[in-house]
Amino acid sequence: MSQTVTPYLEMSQAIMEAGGEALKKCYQCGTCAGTCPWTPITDFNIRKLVRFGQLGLDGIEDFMWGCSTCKFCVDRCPRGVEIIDVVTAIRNVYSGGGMLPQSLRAFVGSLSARGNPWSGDQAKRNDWAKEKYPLYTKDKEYLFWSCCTVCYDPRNTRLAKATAELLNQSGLSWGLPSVDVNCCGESLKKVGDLELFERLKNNNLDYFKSNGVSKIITVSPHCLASFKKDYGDDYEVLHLSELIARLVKEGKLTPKKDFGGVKVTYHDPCYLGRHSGVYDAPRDVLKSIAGLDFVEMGRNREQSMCCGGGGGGLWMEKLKGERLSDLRIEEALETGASVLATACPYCITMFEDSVRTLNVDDRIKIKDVTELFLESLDVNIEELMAGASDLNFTCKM
Amino acid sequence: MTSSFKSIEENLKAEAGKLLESGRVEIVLAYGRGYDENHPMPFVAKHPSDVANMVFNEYCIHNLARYLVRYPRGTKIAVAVKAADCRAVIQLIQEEKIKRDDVVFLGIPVYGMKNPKTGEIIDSKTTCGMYNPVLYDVLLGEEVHGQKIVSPYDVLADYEAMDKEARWAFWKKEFDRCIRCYACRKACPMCYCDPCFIDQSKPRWGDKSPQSHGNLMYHLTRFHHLAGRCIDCGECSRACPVDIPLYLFHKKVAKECEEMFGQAAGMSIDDKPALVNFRVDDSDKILE
Amino acid sequence: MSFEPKILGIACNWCTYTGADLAGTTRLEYPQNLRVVRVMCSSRINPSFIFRAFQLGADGVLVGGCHPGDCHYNTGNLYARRRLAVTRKILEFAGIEPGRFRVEWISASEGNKFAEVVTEFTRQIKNLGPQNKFKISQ
Amino acid sequence: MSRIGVFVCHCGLNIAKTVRVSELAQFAATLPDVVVAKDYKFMCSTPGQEMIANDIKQHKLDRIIVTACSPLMHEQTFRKVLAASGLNQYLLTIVNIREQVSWVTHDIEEGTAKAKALLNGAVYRARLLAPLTSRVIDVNPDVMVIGAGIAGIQAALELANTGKKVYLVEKNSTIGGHMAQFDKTFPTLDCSACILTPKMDSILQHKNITMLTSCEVSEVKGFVGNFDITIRQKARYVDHGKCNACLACTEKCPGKGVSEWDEGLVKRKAIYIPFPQAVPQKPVIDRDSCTFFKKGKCRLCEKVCEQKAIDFDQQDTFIQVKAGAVILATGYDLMDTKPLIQYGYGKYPGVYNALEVERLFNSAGPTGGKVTMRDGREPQAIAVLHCIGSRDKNNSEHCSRVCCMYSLKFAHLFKEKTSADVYQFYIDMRAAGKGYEEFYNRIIGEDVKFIRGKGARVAQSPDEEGRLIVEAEDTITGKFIKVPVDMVVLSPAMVPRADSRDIARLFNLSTDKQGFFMERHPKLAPLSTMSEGIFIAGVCQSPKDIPDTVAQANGAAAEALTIVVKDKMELEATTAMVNPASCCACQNCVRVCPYGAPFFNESKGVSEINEALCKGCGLCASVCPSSAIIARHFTNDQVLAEMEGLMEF
Repeated sequence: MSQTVTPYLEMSQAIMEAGGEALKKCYQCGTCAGTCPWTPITDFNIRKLVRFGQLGLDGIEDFMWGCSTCKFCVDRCPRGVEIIDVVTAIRNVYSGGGMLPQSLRAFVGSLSARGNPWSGDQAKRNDWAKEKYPLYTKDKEYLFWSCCTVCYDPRNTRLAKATAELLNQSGLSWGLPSVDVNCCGESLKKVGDLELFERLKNNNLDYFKSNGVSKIITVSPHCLASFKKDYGDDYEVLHLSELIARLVKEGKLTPKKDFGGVKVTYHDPCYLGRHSGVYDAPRDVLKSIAGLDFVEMGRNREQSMCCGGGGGGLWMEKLKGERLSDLRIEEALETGASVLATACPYCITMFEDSVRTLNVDDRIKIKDVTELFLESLDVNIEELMAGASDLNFTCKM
Repeated sequence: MTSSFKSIEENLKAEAGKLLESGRVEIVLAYGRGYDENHPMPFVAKHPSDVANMVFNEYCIHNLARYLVRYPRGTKIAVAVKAADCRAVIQLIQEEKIKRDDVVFLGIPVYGMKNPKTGEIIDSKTTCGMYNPVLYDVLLGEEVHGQKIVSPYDVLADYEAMDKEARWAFWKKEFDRCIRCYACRKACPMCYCDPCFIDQSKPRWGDKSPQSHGNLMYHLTRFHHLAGRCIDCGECSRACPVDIPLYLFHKKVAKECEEMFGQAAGMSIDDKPALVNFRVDDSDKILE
Repeated sequence: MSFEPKILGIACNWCTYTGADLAGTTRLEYPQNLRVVRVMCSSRINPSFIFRAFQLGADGVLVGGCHPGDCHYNTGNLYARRRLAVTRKILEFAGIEPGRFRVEWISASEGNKFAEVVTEFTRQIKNLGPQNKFKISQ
Repeated sequence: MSRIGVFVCHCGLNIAKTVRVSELAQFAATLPDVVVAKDYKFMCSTPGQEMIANDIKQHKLDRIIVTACSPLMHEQTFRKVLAASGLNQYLLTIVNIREQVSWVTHDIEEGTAKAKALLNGAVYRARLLAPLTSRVIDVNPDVMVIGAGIAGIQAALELANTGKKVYLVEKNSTIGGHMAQFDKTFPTLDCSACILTPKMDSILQHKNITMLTSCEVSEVKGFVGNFDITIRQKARYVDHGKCNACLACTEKCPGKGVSEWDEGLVKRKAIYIPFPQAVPQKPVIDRDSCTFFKKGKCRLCEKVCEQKAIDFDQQDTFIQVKAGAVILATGYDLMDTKPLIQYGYGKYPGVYNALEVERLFNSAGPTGGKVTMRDGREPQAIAVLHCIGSRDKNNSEHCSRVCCMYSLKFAHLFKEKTSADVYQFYIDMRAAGKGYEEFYNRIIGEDVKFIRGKGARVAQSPDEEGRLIVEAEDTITGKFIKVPVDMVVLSPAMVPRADSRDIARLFNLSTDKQGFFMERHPKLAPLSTMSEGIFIAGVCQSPKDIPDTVAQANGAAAEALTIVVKDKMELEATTAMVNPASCCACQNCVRVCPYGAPFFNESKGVSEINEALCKGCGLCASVCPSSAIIARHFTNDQVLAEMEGLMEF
């Protein structure tokens, strides 16, 4: 690549029109790159990406896919640049010209054909429920939005079942969405396909409006952030951990089983913590379980390290040594915990991968807060979880 | 009615006589015989002998507080005050028009007063609806308890529910009927300005002739001048020859002031009138 | 020709009027329907001015003063806040759309806020259309 | 009938570009009572002013309307023109068709239409203008300076040298401010004490200066030329009259308090002087760390003091001071960097902020000038992080201007006093003052490593005990850089004093978003404020270095002098008066006036207004129900007339 470049301002104009307006506020101070968890371990450099965007320089395509939208840089940017919107805009402008990486082609194709990223059959969306749980109707109070990942990915169907069971136990009136809904589109938008995102969003909005949905519970922080930010503000959206924390405080749900001193540490998913500001609810749920010895990791709450799954990262190949989830597992092991709890299906998937590739799956288990809470309610887990597996789609074993 | 009008009349005479004899007060403001039984009139007793022709019945609706400001400052006056009138006197004390120790409150707990014009019972629809005086030196009867307490602002509900155009039409029709006789200003104990702003010509706030925009300026500005001061005694509406329901607008302004500033007019002598006072943390919401 | 409202602005000399000047020196653009009367303090505004303004045919009245606590005369705007709030309630009860009378705290350094408020208020008055309730028709 | 002259200004193209000025003048000529209507290129120029003066004489005009820029710009200029041509200066109205018309629209139709409406309103108002005579009051010749840092000291000396009496009020127990804490000053590396203590000493010796240390302003009354300020003298429990500064008490005292002067790096006695060259060099007792006040026994200092100067039951006293002008020079604090968890200030002992490092360098400081860390080690590698909290939307949006330069000074001093490697993490090196760039080159020459990238995180080094790692992106190479160091120095944002908003409220000033005092005009009047007679100097107005602060201090002293040098002063005549015939004795005016100007005359039974105290806000006029109060120049009928004129078109 020759060392001489000329500014190609039409490109930077296109990026700004696609939502990257804020990139002109950046004065290249380097805080974002200094904060970004990817800079130390990959050649991705967010500041350079924004710089290329400012002048529309070519060569941007090589490293525009390294961002997992963990929002660390946005929180620290002294100019208040919405860097994630810039990354999304750049990807929108460039992915139009067929620059989509190989691993994301299947992801986008499945979403546009089947409405979910896992090439799962649309009709089989609720099969995990085996008709045990009610569908949402107008008279019900809560819609439990089952995210595609917990519907199709075998490992994550455990989350769907655990959530459904908890909602039953809590006595709230709730229901599942019908099969003609599709993915909330959060990752798709961050990958840059804004047009397809609009189509998916409007389909969901039609479902919400025709069924009089007002209160939504999500198990995935990605759906939570997407509904709150892009679906208008006439829906009250809660993450499941917030609901459980409230129910525990109101005494409607109380853990019974004593965990006998098992050491558990908690990983704040970026979309639950930094994007949605929910830090304490999952911790309160864990601390409400007797015999659970809770320990914090070094980088927690606002400084939590990203698992790498956001912004399409779940569907992208990462070279060995360039995976944040591996680093996070090592950090968890250092605390001496035997269980790494988190509250997001993407993180569960990434960590289950890393635990196996580092083959430490015997020293640390990956559990969602919902699963742990369900175990504390002495519900017959095996019978409930029949059919789910420990491995998820992307497992390399 | 716990103590009858008659017994109140007796107590009134007795008290007035005692006060005049002891020289504690120079005059006593009460009610005297009008041209017939149903139309008593305000009455000023200067000597113990005048006390005889005092009277008290269900038609003694006048608010005697308005006469307090017509005497030179510092004259010792006893005044017969019903619940609403008593709040008017307190408001005058707040505004330092009269001093607390120059006034003797002859409190009259009462209900079932009748409007001499229409004969109807006067209740919280056109007045503050209180039965017992807030403050008194002598109580001329037993306190009234057990009566139904109705908020004086309930009557506003359907006017507030009206849509703007209808409400404007209603008030335009009402204000157009005003003949600018200023009886309402005369009847009001709080309206002691002489000359009133509307009488002035430099500046000419509003036309003097009784047509719509002159009337509008007069009434709206008067409503503002009484904001936080009107004690909802209803005298202005009863005094109006063309029966304009002024009490409605006064009630609305009084209700808003109570909500915004957390203080009703004339309830305690150490309050400061709402519109010459402020709280640093008054919320800006009141301006939205 | 679309309806061009006449809006009366009453601005306090120390804050809002200076803010308006700042909007000028920074060349911000805003619609020209506003005609400003300069007074020394927002507390100088007599409620009857507002009633008279509507009688003179103003389609909207915008009052500008210093932020509470910033008043050049310490407590002027704190009294004004209460008096103008009562004025608003009287206008509303009499039947004037509440959107026609607006009070804004704009400081001397908020030139852009002044421009935004004027633009937004002009648009709001345009939607409400001409005010001919209080208006004295010659 | 009045004879009005209308003069429309082109202001070059500023107005003429979007307002048809000649059409405006012709329109003015058609309005009733307008006798003369002209337009001219520059009304505020001398020929413009002469045109008005001639027309007044020639056409016997008795009202003048100048249609040009904002009254806040040239109302005074044109008032003087009227006064010079024998017309009362208040018979003038300014129509603002530049800032509020021509500069805010591009549509010449719209601009001209609005200008006509504004002009019409002005004519209605001009007809009702009344001549007013401005009042003259005597001026108190003394000046009060609040804050005795370098700004306050400089201003006080300048004023005192002109023979004026100065009251210098300082909250701390010594004068000197932050500058006295420094060891060296950039760019000349002058020793701070060498250039400051002589000035502090001349303050002490100066017969015209009354030094009021450990004092705070508690109340401000009055107005320009006649301020009446109450000063609270905080109890020092030592009678400075008797004390001869032998300082024996400070040796004996067992009390242990955190030394604020040394930024908490070291303890100090309960009875103490902050630093050896403190002025006044007399100790004060700190209640919180004095064992007598805490447990009721000890009183060692009392026993030791031959002068019997210790007085434990001393109370706060109040001093009443009259002054003609006030200069605020209250200085700044450094932002508390603890909330920025990524830098670990307060968590890692190796992280220091700038003032702590200044004390480390200072020979009178906690380490006697030796650079040793909290754990006693001498650092081998030091990182200085710029822009911590500055230029940052989430904290202080402004650039604090001096951190680049003092960070370079630190680098030099570190290189001189230790053998450490020094790294500077910066975004832009701002060295714009006289001799600053040369200083920057000198520091580069001293082998200081510059990394262009804002410090992102300070973490503990996982392998080496007690060492820190500074993480950042070296934006020049685009590499993520981890620099192992022993000591991290943060250059935090300069922010106003914590109580700057209360002082602003006391003196009726407004502050900007951060809390710095607002000047009357950022370019043309940076030292005066919206409150007449109150001036500001130094960092309390916005961050700046010592040379600019001293320049501002001299400027503020000069501006204060313009007031106190005259013994008489002309006050605005736009005060209020009561028309006794209409007054209904409701006393609303007496209740609302913030200055207590109206009072109730019991004998006459009406209110009256003391015009010396009245500031002309008009609040009493609007609360008066019978409109008995006339707010001169803004009377009810003048405002109503202007409104009518504005709404006519």
